[in-house]
Amino acid sequence: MQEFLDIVLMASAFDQRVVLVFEGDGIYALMKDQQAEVLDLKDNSLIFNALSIYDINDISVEKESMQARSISVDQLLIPVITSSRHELKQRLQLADQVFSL
Amino acid sequence: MAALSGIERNEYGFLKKRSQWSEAIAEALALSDGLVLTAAHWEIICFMQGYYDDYKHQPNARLFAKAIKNTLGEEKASSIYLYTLFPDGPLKYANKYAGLPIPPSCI
Amino acid sequence: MLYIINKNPSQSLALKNCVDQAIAGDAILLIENAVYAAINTAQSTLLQSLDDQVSVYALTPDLQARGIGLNQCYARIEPVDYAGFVMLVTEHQPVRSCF
Amino acid sequence: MKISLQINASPYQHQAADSAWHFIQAAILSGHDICRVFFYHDGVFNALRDSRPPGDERDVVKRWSELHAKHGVDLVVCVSSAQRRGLLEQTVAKKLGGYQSALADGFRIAGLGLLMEALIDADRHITFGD
Repeated sequence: MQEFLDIVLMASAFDQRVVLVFEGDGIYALMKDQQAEVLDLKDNSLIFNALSIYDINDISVEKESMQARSISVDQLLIPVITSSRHELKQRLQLADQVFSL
Repeated sequence: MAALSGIERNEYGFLKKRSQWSEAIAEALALSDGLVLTAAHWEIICFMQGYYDDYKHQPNARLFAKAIKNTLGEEKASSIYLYTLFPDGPLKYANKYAGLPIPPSCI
Repeated sequence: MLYIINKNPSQSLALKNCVDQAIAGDAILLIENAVYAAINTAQSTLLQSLDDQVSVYALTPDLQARGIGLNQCYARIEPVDYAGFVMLVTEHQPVRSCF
Repeated sequence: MKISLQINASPYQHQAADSAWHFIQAAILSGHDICRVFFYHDGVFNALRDSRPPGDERDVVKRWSELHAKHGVDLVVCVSSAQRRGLLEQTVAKKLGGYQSALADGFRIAGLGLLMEALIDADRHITFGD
């Protein structure tokens, strides 16, 4: 996750327009109140709060995945846009490069 | 240097434990590198500590510049400005005096 | 979009997610352990729910290496070799590797 | 067409390095330009100079070195991924005269900037591994 986010941040540092999409179990990465330190891990979730200072504000979650997991946006760390699978697909289609994790 | 005695440091001279950090330690670390810390240095050092506390993340040089630009302003993010303050590497030495780990890209 | 899938559906939901998302004109390429999904079995209904306008390819060397004959595969599976893989990459934009 | 690749998995454990290598052979044969292979995550283990697989098996590391020697493909190992995994053991690296010594012939160590450069420059970027 940390190394994946490094790619996301670097893309912004190279002035690329970044669109972040969370779908499927990926949504769990955005859950609030993660306490990684109980496993002696660094809390990588906090870096999501830094996205805005790197001008990464286009962050979407997939509506169907949210519903299937009974997660609402107020349980997430950061403000996100909720979009349907179909809308997100259309946006990804326009990307020059797509990275998945 | 008396101030630094009893302070655990790694092979790069960085503090091993942030809990041992203090402003006096930062000044002593800088002095041993031949640097006297001014308000301008402190602005960057404090930015570094705040960034780390908020995000538990260490930026690389490019991200560091972008983060400074978007928080402290464009002129503070210029290489000329930052290298005037920390001639041997702004990212590395701002982290060092902040008592933070050495950023992976600075080894 | 070209989806590259490298995991068996029992290891990862990647193929299922692609099947849900893919639209006419998209292509799915099964490589590595994902070629097991090409086998036509009574249990594997995943590819049956896929839009007819989406092409599904499987990498022949990965099928062969696992002892899977084309006669065991779904009729809609189109075999490609590495040259075909390269061709698919050049013909589709964007390309997405899903895990 | 300019194609760059990214390899995210270690050799022998995952098929990624094999798939990528076969893909590259076919791409070069078809006249495409493989402008860079970027080794990220556990993919950095593809560059281990001291890797010695049994003689009757493919030698993944050597294959990369030969690809560089024959076609000049730029093989870039991510510095932070490598450091995290001990590929650039400090004291050894210093003693032998720099990081380069830990890497097999043809590989070079660099930052994520080179991945970004490839992403921007290449027509297609293909990821292998997890």
